[in-house]
Amino acid sequence: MQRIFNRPEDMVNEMIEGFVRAHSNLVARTANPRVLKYRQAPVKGKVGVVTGGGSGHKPAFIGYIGRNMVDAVAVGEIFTSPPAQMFYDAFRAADGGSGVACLYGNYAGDNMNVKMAVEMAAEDGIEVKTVVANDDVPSAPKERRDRRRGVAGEVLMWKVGGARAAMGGSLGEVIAEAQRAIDNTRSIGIGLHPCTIPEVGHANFSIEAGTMEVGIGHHGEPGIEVVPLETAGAMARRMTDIILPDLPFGRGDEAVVLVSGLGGTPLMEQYILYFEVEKILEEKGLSIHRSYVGNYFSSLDMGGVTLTVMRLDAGLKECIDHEADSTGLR
Amino acid sequence: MQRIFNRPEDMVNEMIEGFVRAHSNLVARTANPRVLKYRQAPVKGKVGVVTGGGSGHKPAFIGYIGRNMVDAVAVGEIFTSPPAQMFYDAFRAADGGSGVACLYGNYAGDNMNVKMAVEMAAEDGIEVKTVVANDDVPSAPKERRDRRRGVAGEVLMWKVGGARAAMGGSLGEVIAEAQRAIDNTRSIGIGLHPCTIPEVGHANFSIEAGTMEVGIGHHGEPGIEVVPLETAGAMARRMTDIILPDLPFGRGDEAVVLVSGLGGTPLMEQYILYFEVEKILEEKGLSIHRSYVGNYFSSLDMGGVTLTVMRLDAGLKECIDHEADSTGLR
Amino acid sequence: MTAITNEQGASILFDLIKAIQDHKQYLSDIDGAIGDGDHGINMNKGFTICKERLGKAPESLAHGFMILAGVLMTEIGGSLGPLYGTLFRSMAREIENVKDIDKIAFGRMMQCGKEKLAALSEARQGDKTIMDVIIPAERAYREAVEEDKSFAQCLEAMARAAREGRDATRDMAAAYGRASRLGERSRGVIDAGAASCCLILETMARSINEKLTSLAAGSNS
Amino acid sequence: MTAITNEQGASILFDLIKAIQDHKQYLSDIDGAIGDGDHGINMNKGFTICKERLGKAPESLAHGFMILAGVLMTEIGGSLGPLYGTLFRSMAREIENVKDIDKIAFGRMMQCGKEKLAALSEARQGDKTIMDVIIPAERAYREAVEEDKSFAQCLEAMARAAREGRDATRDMAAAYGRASRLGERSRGVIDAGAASCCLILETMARSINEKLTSLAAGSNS
Ligand SMILES: Nc1ncnc2c1ncn2[C@@H]1O[C@H](COP(=O)(O)OP(=O)(O)O)[C@@H](O)[C@H]1O
Ligand SMILES: Nc1ncnc2c1ncn2[C@@H]1O[C@H](COP(=O)(O)OP(=O)(O)O)[C@@H](O)[C@H]1O
Ligand SMILES: [Mg+2]
Ligand SMILES: [Mg+2]
Ligand SMILES: [Mg+2]
Ligand SMILES: [Mg+2]
Repeated sequence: MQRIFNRPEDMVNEMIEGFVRAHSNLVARTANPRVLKYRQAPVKGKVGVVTGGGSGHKPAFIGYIGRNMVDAVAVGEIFTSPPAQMFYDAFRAADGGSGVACLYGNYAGDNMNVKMAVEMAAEDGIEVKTVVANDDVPSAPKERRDRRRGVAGEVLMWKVGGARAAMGGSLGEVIAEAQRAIDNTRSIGIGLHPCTIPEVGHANFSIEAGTMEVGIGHHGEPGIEVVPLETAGAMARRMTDIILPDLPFGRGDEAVVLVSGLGGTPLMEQYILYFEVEKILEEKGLSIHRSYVGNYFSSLDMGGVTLTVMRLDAGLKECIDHEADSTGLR
Repeated sequence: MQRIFNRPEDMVNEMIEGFVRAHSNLVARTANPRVLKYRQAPVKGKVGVVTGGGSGHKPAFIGYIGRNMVDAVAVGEIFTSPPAQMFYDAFRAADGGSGVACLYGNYAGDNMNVKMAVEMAAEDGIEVKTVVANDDVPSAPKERRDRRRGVAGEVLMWKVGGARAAMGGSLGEVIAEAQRAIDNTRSIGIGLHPCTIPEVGHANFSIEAGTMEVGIGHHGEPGIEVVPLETAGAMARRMTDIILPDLPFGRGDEAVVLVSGLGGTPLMEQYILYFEVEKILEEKGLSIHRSYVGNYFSSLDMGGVTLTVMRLDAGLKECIDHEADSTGLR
Repeated sequence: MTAITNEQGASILFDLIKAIQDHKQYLSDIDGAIGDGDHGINMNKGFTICKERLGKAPESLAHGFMILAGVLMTEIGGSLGPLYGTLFRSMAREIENVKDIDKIAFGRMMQCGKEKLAALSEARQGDKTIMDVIIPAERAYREAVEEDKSFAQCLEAMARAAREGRDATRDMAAAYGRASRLGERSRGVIDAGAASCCLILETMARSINEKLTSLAAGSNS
Repeated sequence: MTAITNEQGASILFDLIKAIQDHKQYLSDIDGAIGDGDHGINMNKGFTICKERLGKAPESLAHGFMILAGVLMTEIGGSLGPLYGTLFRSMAREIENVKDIDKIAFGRMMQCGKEKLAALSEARQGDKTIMDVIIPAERAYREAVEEDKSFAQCLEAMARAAREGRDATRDMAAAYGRASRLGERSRGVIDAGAASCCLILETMARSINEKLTSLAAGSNS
């Protein structure tokens, strides 16, 4: 394992140390060493925006802490949901008296821990409402959308929720906006080579050279198909063919596009894929309002990409265009 | 090769296509398809800031095009200097009548092509002055600093030069500031696994598992030593031991720190290394004014990191703190 | 003997901790086959922290379970933390004010744990999770009580059902947790959570039975 | 015959292009040993674009060299583009207004090319670059002219010196280009640029000699 760390079990804590020190202008510690917050949080009167999840997805989740973005984040072990106590502490760090919107991804552990944390917060009189991202199309059929995972679409959900909260939206409004964000967002991943959890020391799944895994999850959850490795153009076609009909996106829709590398795939190749995606979206009559290309939501050192497309309406557009500042996204 | 592209020989052009389309709010094409410019360039009366080099280093070089940053970039083939004609076209795209500062890295090809381009521009009455970055300590002994390569320190040089130009500095002032930037900057890389040029199809050097290559270059140029893989703490110690005495940096110095991933190393690990570096710099009595952690200057899919430290004075600090906007750096 | 005191039960914690520590690699390996290979790491971490937290010894089984639950719920995360946290917390709550843990008290404890778990997890029998161990084990114990078996026999019935439940997960397709993403491909391997749950129940049964035996020997002599 | 016309020299370009295309893999392979393995790719790209640009045929050797230089300098980049671009451009300039290329004109062309290259490159003999071929080859040619050898013999002397220069790079440590980073480790392999330069000079010599022979045959008949 050609990696940089001291002891595998210290990686998350040391990453947090490095992050807080490098970005002390933007983020701050809280009493819980596994909960980080925006320096200015809690903002009195503003709805607090919270997320959290397992580590290994940098810049997600802490990289989205910032102005008009996420107020507090619960940081779990690598690929492991943070315990309820951490979510609860994040709620407290973010609560400015107007309630907290917890915008997180649909994973069993996160669901249970958030549920327990919400109950704990309720006992303290902190109102927490949740949106559970489920943008990953291949992870379940459309009829079982409730079982789909949350992937890179979460970044757009945070951007939207953070903006609505910053504009003074009520808890109900922030939740509704973030829910509409994710309801209008579809994603898919393609895996090119597996990732290795340093504490495990070897990849716990494999992708044979010359093949690619379509629909792979952010922790290496198996996709829907393993097919021979394709050109960028064919990959883009395959990805859009799966996600566009699912919403469905149609002629005239305004869209936000996010291509995210999974950690081991160079930015150059992400732009090449983006080019192919844009050509297809244009051909389908979508107009692209804004694009993001880069490692926005990664999976340790996994090779591959995710493609996320969001359909805009006036409210979502206002939120996406709202100025923001975090290390991961402006 | 588990990579995303169509034909290897089209990668650079398609990356440019993707980049220009994704960031049309910031960058624009020029008549030369291999030269991109800031949308607003040339700005009348402002010194134009130009750079260029081989591809494969994303976000370098085009990712640093932007407001108060680089005005135009010549984009070469992967790991291959752009021809003189491209540098010349970039000079023309950037020239607002006050001359052009060409801030680039010390590689034989770039040196020759820039030299020829500067002569071509002179024939047209465009004054071009150059600063050649040579921040990579391991690439030559101190007495032969003129032979050292330019690496991630170039990013700070562009930031400084771009800021000084934006503040209305004359060509002489911009050049002097950028030169001082690089004169006060030292870098070193450590390679963990090799990169593969898609057109070649296999890595043309190797780093044995369990070892690391100290002082590796941005194209896989051999380092000064291959040693057993170390902990993050020992790596940071080794890197700082080489670069700090070289300037030398000393107690009381204010510094900018840049940790850059080489493309295949996750951000999480870069923060872990940053933490170790910061501890050492503190122990040596340096105070850290600003830090950057991320894939700022990469080498295709190479595993590893570079560490760059810059010593600030009042002028450099003013430039580093000057507001800027590019896809790679704010 | 027909009961142990809550205080005597305290040492069960150390048996549980040792069992988990000894099976760390095994639990990770089976998780690796269809999950992400960290189940042993996660379990070991929680139980090892708990050991530090317990110090010399907890006051009672209830107290020990509460400390374990606290560690799992506040420091472990994942699915495991809330699931086992809830299990041990609800069991602790149920026997908190019980002095002697006899077969009835133990049965109430098991039932309460199982119910709280079911309320949290959504997974049902057949979904290839820890529910496939806890549900049949609790049922077997309850039936043994109804058949008026001895405490020791009830515990043995529980352990046997736990093992059967664990082994039955081999032929199931996972519907929850990471392994569920493999769908049909998840068949053929036992579930990691089922294995750890079985290990816990077996260890509890053995530990109590040992105590019952030595207490009996003590009172005989 | 003692000269070819500039027009007759035009076809040399196609011989050069074919030689490079045929040796693409070979040049990349030797670059791969101590450089980055793309020398054949780079050369092939430049010469192949040139072929398209030339169309049916250039007007003359000078014209052909100018087109080749233009492609190398505007489209190839790297070290190679400016180096070979400068070489061919300066050679073209030198014979631009010459009608017959005899051994004196060819010698002036070679000398001019070598000098312009030396002005650009900084590398000197012994640095394991194309200079290790061009310098001795040009010298050998010049000396052969001074010894009043025939054009054909001068060209053969040049080609021989080019090969010797190329082979001599095997024992050198690279001081320029990517291979220089290997320092002592770069010994033992010939330099890729030296190999391509030798190939170019050899091909030029052979191509002119063939023309001289067939012109002689033509005038004899
Ligand atoms: N919703 C659930 N209900 C019951 N058990 C579950 C559920 N989700 C997961 N599990 C159990 O958790 C085990 C995996 O635990 P572990 O590997 O520690 O966590 P993770 O899946 O986060 O890596 C599975 O084998 C399964 O038995
Ligand atoms: N400064 C220089 N002067 C002369 N020749 C050089 C110089 N730098 C490099 N070369 C030649 O260029 C060759 C490498 O060319 P090539 O592989 O095409 O470019 P790159 O090194 O950019 O990959 C070397 O083998 C060497 O002969
Ligand atoms: Mg896990
Ligand atoms: Mg090259
Ligand atoms: Mg697991
Ligand atoms: Mg080369």
